[in-house]
Amino acid sequence: MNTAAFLFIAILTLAGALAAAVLPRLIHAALCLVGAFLGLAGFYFLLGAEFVGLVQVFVYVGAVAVLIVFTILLTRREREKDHASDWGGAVVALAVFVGLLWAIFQTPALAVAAPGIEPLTVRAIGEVLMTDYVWPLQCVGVVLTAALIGALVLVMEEKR
Amino acid sequence: MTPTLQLFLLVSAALFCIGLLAALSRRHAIFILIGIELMLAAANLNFVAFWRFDPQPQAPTGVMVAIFAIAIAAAEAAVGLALVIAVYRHYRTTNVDQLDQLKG
Amino acid sequence: MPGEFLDQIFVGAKRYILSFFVGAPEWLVRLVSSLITILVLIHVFLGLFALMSVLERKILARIQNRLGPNRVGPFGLLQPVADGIKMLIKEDIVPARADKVVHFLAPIMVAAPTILALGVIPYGRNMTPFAIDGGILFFFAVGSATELAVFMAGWGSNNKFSMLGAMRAIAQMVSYELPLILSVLPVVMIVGSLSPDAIVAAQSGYSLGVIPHWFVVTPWGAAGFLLFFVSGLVESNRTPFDVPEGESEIVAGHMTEYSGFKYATFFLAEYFGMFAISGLAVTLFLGGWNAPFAPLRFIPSYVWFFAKLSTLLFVFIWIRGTLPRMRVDHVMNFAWKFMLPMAFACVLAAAVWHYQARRLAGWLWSLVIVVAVYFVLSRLLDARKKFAPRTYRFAE
Amino acid sequence: MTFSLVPSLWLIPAAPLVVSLLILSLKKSRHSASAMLAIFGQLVALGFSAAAFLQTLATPGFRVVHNFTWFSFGEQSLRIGWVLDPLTAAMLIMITFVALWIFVFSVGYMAGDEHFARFFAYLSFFTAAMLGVVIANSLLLLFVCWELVGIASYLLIGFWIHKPSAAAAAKKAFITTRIGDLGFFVGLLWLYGSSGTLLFYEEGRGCLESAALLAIGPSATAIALLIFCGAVSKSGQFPLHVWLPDAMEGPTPVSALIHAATMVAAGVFLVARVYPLFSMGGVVAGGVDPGHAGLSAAGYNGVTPSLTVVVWVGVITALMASLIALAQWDIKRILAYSTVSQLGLMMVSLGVGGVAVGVMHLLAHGFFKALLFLGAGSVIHSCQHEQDIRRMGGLRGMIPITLITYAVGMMALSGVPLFFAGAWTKEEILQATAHWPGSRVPHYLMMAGVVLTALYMTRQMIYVFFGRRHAASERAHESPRVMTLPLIVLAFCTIALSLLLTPAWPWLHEYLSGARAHFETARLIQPALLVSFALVAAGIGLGILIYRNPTERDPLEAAQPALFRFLENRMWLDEIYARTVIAFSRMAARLSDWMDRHVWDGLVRTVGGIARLFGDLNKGADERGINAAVDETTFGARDLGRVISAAHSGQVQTYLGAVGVGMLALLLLYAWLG
Amino acid sequence: MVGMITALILVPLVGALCVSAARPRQARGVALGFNALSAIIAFTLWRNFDSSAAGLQLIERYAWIPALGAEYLVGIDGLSLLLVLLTSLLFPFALLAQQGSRGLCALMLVMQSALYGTFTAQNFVLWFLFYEMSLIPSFLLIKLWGGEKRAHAATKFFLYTFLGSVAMLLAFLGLYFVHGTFDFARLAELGKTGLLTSNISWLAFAGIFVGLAVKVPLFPFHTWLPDAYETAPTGVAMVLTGTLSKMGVYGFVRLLLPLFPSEMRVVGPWLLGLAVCSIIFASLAAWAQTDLKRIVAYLSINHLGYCMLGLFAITARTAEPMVETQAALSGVFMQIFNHGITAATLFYYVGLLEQRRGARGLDDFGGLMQRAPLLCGWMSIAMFSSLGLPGLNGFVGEFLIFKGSFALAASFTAVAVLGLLITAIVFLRAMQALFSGPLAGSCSAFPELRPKEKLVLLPATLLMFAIGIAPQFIFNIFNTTVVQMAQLFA
Repeated sequence: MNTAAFLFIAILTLAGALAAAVLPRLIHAALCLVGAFLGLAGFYFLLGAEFVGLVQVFVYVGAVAVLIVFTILLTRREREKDHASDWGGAVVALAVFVGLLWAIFQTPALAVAAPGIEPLTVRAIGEVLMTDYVWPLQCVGVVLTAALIGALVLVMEEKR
Repeated sequence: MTPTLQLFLLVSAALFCIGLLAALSRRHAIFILIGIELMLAAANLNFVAFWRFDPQPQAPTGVMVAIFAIAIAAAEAAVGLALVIAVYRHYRTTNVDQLDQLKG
Repeated sequence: MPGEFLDQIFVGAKRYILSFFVGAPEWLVRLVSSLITILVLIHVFLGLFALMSVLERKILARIQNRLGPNRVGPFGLLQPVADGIKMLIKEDIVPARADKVVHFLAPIMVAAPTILALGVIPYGRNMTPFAIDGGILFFFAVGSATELAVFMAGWGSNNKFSMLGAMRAIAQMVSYELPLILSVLPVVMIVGSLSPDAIVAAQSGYSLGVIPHWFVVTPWGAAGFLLFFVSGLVESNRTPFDVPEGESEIVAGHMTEYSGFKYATFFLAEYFGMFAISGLAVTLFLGGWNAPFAPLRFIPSYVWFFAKLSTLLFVFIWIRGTLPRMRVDHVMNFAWKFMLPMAFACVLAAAVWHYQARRLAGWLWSLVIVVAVYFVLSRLLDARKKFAPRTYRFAE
Repeated sequence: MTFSLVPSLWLIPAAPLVVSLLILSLKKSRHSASAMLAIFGQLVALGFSAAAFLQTLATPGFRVVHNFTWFSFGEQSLRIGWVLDPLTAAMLIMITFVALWIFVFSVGYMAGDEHFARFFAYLSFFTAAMLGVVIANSLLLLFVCWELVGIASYLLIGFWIHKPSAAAAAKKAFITTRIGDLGFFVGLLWLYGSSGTLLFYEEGRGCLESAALLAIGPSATAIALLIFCGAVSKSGQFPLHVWLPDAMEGPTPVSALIHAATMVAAGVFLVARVYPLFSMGGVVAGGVDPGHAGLSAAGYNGVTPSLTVVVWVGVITALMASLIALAQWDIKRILAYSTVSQLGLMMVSLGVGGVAVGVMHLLAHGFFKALLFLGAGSVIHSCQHEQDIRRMGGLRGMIPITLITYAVGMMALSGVPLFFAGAWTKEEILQATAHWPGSRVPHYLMMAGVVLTALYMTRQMIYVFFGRRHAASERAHESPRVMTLPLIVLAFCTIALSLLLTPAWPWLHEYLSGARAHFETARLIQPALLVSFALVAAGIGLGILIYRNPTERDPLEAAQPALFRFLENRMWLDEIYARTVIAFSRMAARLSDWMDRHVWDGLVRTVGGIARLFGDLNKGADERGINAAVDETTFGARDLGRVISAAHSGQVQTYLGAVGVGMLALLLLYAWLG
Repeated sequence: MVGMITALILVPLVGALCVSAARPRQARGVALGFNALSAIIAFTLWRNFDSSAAGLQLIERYAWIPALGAEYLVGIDGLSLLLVLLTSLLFPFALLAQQGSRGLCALMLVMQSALYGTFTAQNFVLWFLFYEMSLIPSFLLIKLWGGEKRAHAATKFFLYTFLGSVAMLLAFLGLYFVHGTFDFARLAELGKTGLLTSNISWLAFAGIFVGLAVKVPLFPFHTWLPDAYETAPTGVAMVLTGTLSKMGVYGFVRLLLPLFPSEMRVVGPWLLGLAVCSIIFASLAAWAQTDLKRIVAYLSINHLGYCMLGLFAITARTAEPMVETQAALSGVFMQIFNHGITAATLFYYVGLLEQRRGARGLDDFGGLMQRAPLLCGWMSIAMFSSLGLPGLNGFVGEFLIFKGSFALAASFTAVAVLGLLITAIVFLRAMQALFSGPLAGSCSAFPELRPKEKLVLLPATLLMFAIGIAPQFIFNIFNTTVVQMAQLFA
């Protein structure tokens, strides 16, 4: 596994995420979020989960990001800038980060290198999905349908 | 030196806290959603990383969970954004500070 | 086989170049290999782009009973060179109130995914630039990034027309992405793989030596191909679905505020998108690089591929010269009310075809399903019965 | 003859039944079609009956049964079937033949009625049911058809449904007969329980055959009497005869059918059918095996308790009805009471052992009573539906055919000798009663009855056809051909039948009792015969003497007003019933209702009230004691809630922050735990 | 075919949900659709039912609350199947009787489900659950859609039957604490040797008896019935009389008789007396009514009295020939079915009259025969069927009941026969008042039977004739069960 690649991707991801969290302009934040997502997809590639990476790009970049910018467009009227102002939130977040760091460094078994594994093919995933995970799959289908309908109902204009 | 699990976890933790930061400190509803998406992504990264670094990798459980989580997150985003639009239509604002009708 | 050498000439050439790197570290070999592939790919398609731009103008002119460009070079074939020079030396105008970063990034973001998408298409035997296991998924994953780029263009320009165009573009692209992917689904289902190579391999046989096993010769495949092609038209914003850049309404849509090389990049991205979609259509439905008849197999595979690709591109141009622009609400209605159900019907028909052992009976049954659904849908959507009131969602 | 008609005997009732349904499904206005259909149905039935009859002629004592399972329940099965024997065959012929002509008559009589088609449907149904009674080889099947007869009579008596009196009469008929039917039903249950079968004949295993009869043993008397209840009600015997005169509310052809061929005959037929049961139990004299008694009981002198009851009921009925008939003014009512009295006569005959004679009288009566009723119908028709004989009079020249045929009927009924069917049978009944070992009293009373019959029939004839004309008879005219033709045919048959009934050649008698007939002139001249002739002559003569000048006020009334009123009002029987039985039942009904509303429901309400009282007590305690404490607690809780609710800012980020703090807390916990 | 009974129970419930979601105007259609579905399942059950085999069939058994000995145990024998079929027949009929709102249709479907459950459950807990489940919709149906005095009637109905249920529940809890099982079959097995010691046994017996007697109802526990039926809307009244009252009879056959044979024997004569009282007093009371619905209601008590007569006659005597027991049992089962059909049809007719005239007193009508002969004719058929005219369905059952019980308890039966007479009087009186005589002024515009109504009534009428003439197909359902039960009671 390539350390250079890892570093590059980690910087891309974290920078994108941080930008998404603190940039005053919503639209910039959303676009930076896309960068963070792309970085995450890179992580997945790096970890050998190509399929997840592709799905990540497909879903987040192709769908969620588009949804977000669309929503921004539709609710844009007010003010476009939003400066981060609540230091309390930042403090909590920082505290959690420190806590997590402490927990991660506290655990010794984590400093392991990746074992060599067979590449995970799409076919393997498909087979597991259709056998062991067929019920979750169906449930997710139902959830997605419900979400689709729910979202439609929510944004449907009230009849006058 | 190759990246260890610890590194991935660090990235994940950072990602999570950035998400938390976004969700806590911003006033615009969409930022909160962005923060939540980031936190979910961090969790996903954890799943996949743990799967990859499992000493005896067998069934791709972590991958599966990640895939399902992505699907659910997409649904969550759709509904959440729809809510934002609905709220905006009704209150003409997306500032969550002003959306406090539910206070006790 | 006499054609073997000719067929594998490019592969052999690459191998020959790589043979100089024997002994080099592996990552270097891979890097060089990739670089070679990328360079060749980009240049081939840039050439094709140039050719295409002039040919389009010529063909359109022919359709409109004109001559078209004929001043620069023989038959005007050097016209793209002139155009290129013009584009490069034009002033790059950035609006004062534009979101500069976004405005700058948008053309790049538009072009990059289309080039990426070209990377997974098998252009000939052993000529897949990047043979990813989930190639089809990759194609659509990167393809979906285009929408975001279009949005960036619209937003970054800070222009009313740009924004409207971008919103229209996103709306119709999102809508047609569903039928696009769903019409691919039967193929993936039947082949059982997301790999383009496997899909091409699955279409390699012949019945009676003359009928190729292309999916387009099955009823579901034919219907799916049409759906795919129509969706592809929309995805690449081509007539009759060019509402996002309809010059009579909103100047040039999201490209309004671009000029010079940035504009050329958009132009390039559009053509590359067309190539990618057509290439995928060829791969999925038209048998990829396979020859149409068994005896014609001696002709190199990439020739066949590009022949088919050219045919499709010609159809693109032909349609542009023939059909008027559609109304925006019709475009959307068409996606949700016709394309989507038809795509589902194709999935069903493919399943029936498969479970009837892919014989004649299955063929007929799937024909029945497709035709029946078509008739039902067309009856239900018969526009002659009632004129729906116009609603312009994104032109308030 | 190898071909047996018996399995398809069901076709005989089925024909009119099907016809009835067909007519009901026709349009209301298809008058002629429905009439044709009905008559066709009768013709079919008659044809089959004739075929069946011919089959029974082949061997004396012919009896073939056809049994089958109706349904099976548990491990048992309920079997029903039909039987063909002389009794059945003779009845079939009589019913179908008489009914046929009544149908024909109705075509004229009912012409112009709005519900013409429905009338024929009902008539057909009526005959179908009666034919079912006749062919039944199972007491159950007989009961079923018996009830159907009842329902058909209900429909027909109440045919003119807009007349409240008709509706009341129909109801009365149905309920009165149902009272008897209950007895019948219980008898049937008892018989079924004790013999295990309801089939009459089944190769020695039927309930009328010796094995079963022996099994029944002493309870046979009770069973027979219970079954007799049914016969009493259907055949209008005292004390359940009250419905029969009221049944005159129906159209005249209905009366004819009820009184001649179908309903009332059913009772007598029933007794004749289950006669072995009656001859069982008590003293069996003469040593005749009851199982094979059949109808060969002429001169059979067994006196059983049940038969004694039959005799006395018959005697009372006959005499009472004759007396009442003497004081009636309605032309049909007189005939109705004459029917009652004749039925009583038949019962007596059966009771004293003259089964064949009784049945013969039934057959003969069927013919001439139909004739009389149709004649009366013709008279009524010609007098614009006037029924009071006081308003008629002097019709003799105006409706000659009716007069002649009516006279034939009247003479047959009165028992004018030699050429009229009734005479021979009546004489034989008298003879049978004379030989009854039980008592001589019935014999004498029957002789009185004969005189009375002749008397009231003479009275009627004189009032109707002779004397001065009245308002109703002024514009009288002869009925159309379609009505007179049946009269002529029936009159002819009445006379012809007498040939079959003469003692000289007792063909019918022997046929019924399963023996060969021999011609023997000597039997024509017997002292008893002369006595009965004399009685008839006395009756008629007396009648002519008394009623030679018909007046508004009956001569009898003039002589004995109280007695006359007593008779005219039918011995106050209806009133007595109304004051006693009916009033009592009404009261019981009201009492039940009252009990229901007040006593039983009151109990429930009391219980409920007590419960509510407890509830109220509880409520008081709650409000004063517990509630106050609870209130205080809740107020406290509410105030506390106000304080705490301040934490619920409604701001989603506050909550989210709390989640983050929670995570921190978890981490700390994790750290603390190591 | 496993799962069919469960499907049968669930389909109406799902239907109720769908109906609640449907548009008000389509509610009845949807409900009827689900009725059709459950009817199809019921008839499939019939097809799969082996009528020659004794015992329960198509059993489904799952563990439910093992700690309570409660398991999900459903199955059918002939009796259950008969009642399931009856329920399937009656509900569409009842729904067609009125324009039902959404809530009404949904509640009816819930009730249908409960009835299916009651008739198929073979474990007391499950049975009791369904038994009570039927109570709530019927209460609501009367309370919400009833006529005047509906609150009163509904409350009375509810409290009455509920108290009965409580008594029964207590009794069964007692049984459970002693024997540790709720399974009908096992309890019946134990019942042969006496379930409990004497005094407690009597208490348990009384509890169950009261619970069931209220439901049937048996004199003198019947006073809720006329009020409830009077106020209930037509369709509900049809269901109440057609199927709900059968739950009581069913309970007697399934619970009381097998579980307490010795107690039944001791009190048998008294119970016979009660049954006879039911028959006589109810019919007399019906005579005194002027409200058509009340008349039919009282006659319902009367007809169920015949069922009770047959049942008690069986248990009152021992060592009688099996013939009579079988006859009586067959008669009771037949009567259950017949009464369901006939009484429901009568209520339907009363509903029709009320709908046309706006009133339902005997005096409010007159001379209908002149305006609506078909209506009168068809209604007469139902009435004659109810008064036990041979050739129609009522006769077959009553004949067998009387046949069996006459041999077993002659004197009681002989008195009970009077009921037949009084019933006849009641009906003829009604017919006279309604159909004959001069046309009442208020009925001058009385409409004739409409084709749609004819279509609704035709199956019921045909069924009456079919059972009256060739009843074998009904007997086939339960013949084996009858034999088996007769042995059990012997």
